[in-house]
Amino acid sequence: MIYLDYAASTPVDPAIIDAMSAAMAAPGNYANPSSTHSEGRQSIDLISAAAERLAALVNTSPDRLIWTSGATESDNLAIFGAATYRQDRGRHLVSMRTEHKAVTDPFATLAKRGFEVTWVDPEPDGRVDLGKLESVLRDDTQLVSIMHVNNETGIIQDIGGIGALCRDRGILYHVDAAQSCGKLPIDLDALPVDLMSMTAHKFYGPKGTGALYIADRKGVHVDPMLFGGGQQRRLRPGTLPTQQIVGFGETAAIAAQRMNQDLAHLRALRDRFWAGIRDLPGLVVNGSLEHGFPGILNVSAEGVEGESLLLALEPLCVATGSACNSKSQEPSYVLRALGRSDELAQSAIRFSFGRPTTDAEIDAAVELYRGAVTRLRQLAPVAA
Amino acid sequence: MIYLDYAASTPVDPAIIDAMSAAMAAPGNYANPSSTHSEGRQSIDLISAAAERLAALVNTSPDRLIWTSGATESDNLAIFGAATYRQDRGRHLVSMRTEHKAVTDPFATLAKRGFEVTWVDPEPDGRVDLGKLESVLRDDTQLVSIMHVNNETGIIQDIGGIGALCRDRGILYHVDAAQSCGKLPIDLDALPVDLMSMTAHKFYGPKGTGALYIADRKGVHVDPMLFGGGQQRRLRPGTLPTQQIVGFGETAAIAAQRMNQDLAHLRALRDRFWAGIRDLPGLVVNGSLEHGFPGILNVSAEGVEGESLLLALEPLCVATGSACNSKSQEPSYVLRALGRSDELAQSAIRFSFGRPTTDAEIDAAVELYRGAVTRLRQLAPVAA
Amino acid sequence: MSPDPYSDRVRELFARPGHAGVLEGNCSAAVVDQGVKIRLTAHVRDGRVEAMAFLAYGCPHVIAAAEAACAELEGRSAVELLEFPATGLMQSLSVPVEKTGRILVLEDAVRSLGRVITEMD
Amino acid sequence: MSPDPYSDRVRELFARPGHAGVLEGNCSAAVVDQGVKIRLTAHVRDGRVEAMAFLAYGCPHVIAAAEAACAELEGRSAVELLEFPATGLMQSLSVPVEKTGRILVLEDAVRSLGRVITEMD
Ligand SMILES: Cc1ncc(COP(=O)(O)O)c(C=O)c1O
Ligand SMILES: Cc1ncc(COP(=O)(O)O)c(C=O)c1O
Repeated sequence: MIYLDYAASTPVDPAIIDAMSAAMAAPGNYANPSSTHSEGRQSIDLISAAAERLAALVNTSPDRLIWTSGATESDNLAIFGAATYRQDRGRHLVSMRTEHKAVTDPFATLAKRGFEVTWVDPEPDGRVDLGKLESVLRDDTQLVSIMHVNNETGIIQDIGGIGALCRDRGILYHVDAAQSCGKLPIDLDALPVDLMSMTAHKFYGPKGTGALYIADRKGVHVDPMLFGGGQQRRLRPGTLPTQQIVGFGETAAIAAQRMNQDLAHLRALRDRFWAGIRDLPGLVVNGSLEHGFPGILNVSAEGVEGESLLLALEPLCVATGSACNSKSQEPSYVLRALGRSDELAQSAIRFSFGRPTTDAEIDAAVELYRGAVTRLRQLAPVAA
Repeated sequence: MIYLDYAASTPVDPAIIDAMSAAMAAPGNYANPSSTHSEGRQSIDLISAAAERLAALVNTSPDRLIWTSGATESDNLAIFGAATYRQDRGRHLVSMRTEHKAVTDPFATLAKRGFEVTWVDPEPDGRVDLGKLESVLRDDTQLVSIMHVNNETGIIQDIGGIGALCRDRGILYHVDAAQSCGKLPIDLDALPVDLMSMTAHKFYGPKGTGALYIADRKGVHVDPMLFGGGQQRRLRPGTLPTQQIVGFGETAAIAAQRMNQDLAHLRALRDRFWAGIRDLPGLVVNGSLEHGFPGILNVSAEGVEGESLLLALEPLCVATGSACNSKSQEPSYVLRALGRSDELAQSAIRFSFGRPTTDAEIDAAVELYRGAVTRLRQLAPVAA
Repeated sequence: MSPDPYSDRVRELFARPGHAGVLEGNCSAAVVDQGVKIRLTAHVRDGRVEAMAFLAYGCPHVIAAAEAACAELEGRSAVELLEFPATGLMQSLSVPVEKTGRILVLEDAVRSLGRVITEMD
Repeated sequence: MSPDPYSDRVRELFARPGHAGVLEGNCSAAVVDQGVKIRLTAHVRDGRVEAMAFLAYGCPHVIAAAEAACAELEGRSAVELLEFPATGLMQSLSVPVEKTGRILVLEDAVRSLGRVITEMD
């Protein structure tokens, strides 16, 4: 097994597992953080410390963070919450079809509930053109949601530039940072971003724990989606899962320390991999090497069917389409939005690299990919 | 520290922590369960096995269970989801003011959105009178939500009887079983229950993982609250948190084995505690010993102020009101709904016992409680 | 760090309220308000409080404040009781704002006691 | 257990398709449909298929089915090709229902080849 699917999920760092175990078993730590007794306060302290660590990673203050069950919930809370909170001012929303389903589906649902959604078309490499974006912003636009790093192509959007356009017009800007949090520098104090979704399991933390950043700025607020005990200033009730949050905090602390080293490692891996396959004819990079996050390389191969390619690549674990819809047989809607033909989109493989990835794994992947593409092309009626 | 707050949360069994650790670190287990490759399928297998175990605990089939982030989310999904799914048939809903906030708050919110909510008054011990309930059911009633075991008083509702009334009339019945799942026998195959909320952290499992049971019956369905990747038949998207679900499964398996033993243990503890304090004058049991879950004993003491009582009881960790609102200074809304005066409600202490509780702890708690009540009464201007 | 809601001083006063009780005599005042009940009694000589005791039903801050007030006011004159401000106690005991009303009940009781003493003169 | 989407037999046929390639000769048929492309070629003697080969662009089930069909049909007559039902392959390879259409493309190609052979007679 060679795992090159780190954009889908990651192994949890042993230090993080230890911290989580202690948060579940050590006397006091397991108490309900809503309780007033000393044991409950001990749990709150663990949670506060985790908030400090995540806040430090993205340079904001801990009280700006709401804990959620993952980026899917953060995206939903941000989008539904901001849209309904501001619906009296206007009902126009802006996003892109290349966003994750956890963003496009809430917008599609809002469109059925009387909101108007404008989908901005991406440039061929997947980035948004700021001029095009500017041209669709209106007086009644309330929310723009455009992600940081795309989960399929790795393309990096200019969130500073997008945010500036929004802030000038009093429009809220939400960023799905599920794929960038802990991997690229993020300075929320400096960025014109109002809402940001994060999740731990994409950077060596536990699955099922996310956060939503809500800027401390007039007009920035979300209506809650869940109602219950008054936890988290009523924005997101439910017993706080101490061990999950402790794990997220530890994840953030490790990421803050390792970010530069991680990035250099990923860049070296990605370049080694690309150097190993680039001379194959008929390859198309989905996204761009220049503007892409180096942890992801998405490549289509002309004349090769995707599902067969995936099987021929075994024991390589990689993805076609994004993890969340890799079960469906349909070509990725993201790649189609980039203008790929069905056939080319079908042949796309997302290679994603991680901390544990080695040069030897890259070399083995190169060999497997070259072999599989060559063999399947020989097998196909119309050779490339 | 003597922890008698097991109704708020519980320590996680070491076997469960081990299973969760393995689900985060062992090769393959950490893969995204949405991925098609062998590693992803390994994660799905872990999740399926957990579903089997939880399903066995409550005697249903695994495909009837939706994973959530806890009972708060399960309650919200059940109530909002069923109310909106069936709103074209009618907009009348029924519940009780003694429910957890995760039930009363969604209903209060629905009341603001054009639904009509009838709150049935409890009998003095907290149970619902079936005749009274029947009298409020109407042709346009769509949903009844009445919990199994009350989190403050431990009172057990006759969910079979309530469900039968609902089923006769084609009304959906939702049960918040956060306090009973894994502690009392539940046979969903036999019970006329349509929706049931469960959570792991109340019976020695991890915090932040819950489930919603949805009966396989015509007309039983919920509209989703979150939108995104198509996980869980679109009812609840988001990357499934393998380690949390594995932990929940292990929790269920242990509970199934230990239930009778646990119940006998709790009954012995509760009886020992009550025998130790019952001769104090002016004590009032909130709930009832006869119809209560033996893991919870809620007692008010006339002439004693609750917050001072809590402090005087240190190092005993217990709750006033429910865990979720134990920070608020207001007397419990549940006890007020039972007809307690503010003063009597204020003095209520919820003692809740667990697997690790010992006779020695009970004896120490008896001594602390007797001492504290006696001292505070001596300190008060109007002696009892 | 999430703070302990009770300072060490509050815990100490609550645990060992040396002035709890009733002093026999005819100087006494009682106030019931805001869910708080306070009864103060005093030995008075030459218009000065020689000894003072309290009974209280209320939260730990109320009990601690009553104990602190008794200790502080022994030796004071009726006039000083009449002008007794609770602000000092609120600060020294770090009473949370939402409990201000309850400490004002204690202030009330002290002032009532002051009036009782004055009227007896 | 969540099943492997590919049976051992599909994996085996996909990994080692002994009939992959092109047989020189004039018996050939090609079909493109449903995103699947199949080309079949055969050596025919006395109206019987002596040898058969395939080229295919498609999912693993399509490739495995093409390989299995070639192996199965060697030695058969044109008539048998004309009546070739894909149902047997769908069963023996446990082809998921949603892929039925793709296997019918293979059936089409086999029948076309049968027609080509018949017309050549
Ligand atoms: C860009 C993006 N947004 C949202 C999500 C959803 O995150 P989660 O699995 O934490 O719900 C993912 C990952 O699946 C993602 O890649
Ligand atoms: C009866 C009841 N319902 C719901 C909840 C909420 O559960 P969770 O903490 O899993 O969100 C609790 C516990 O806090 C409870 O006791």
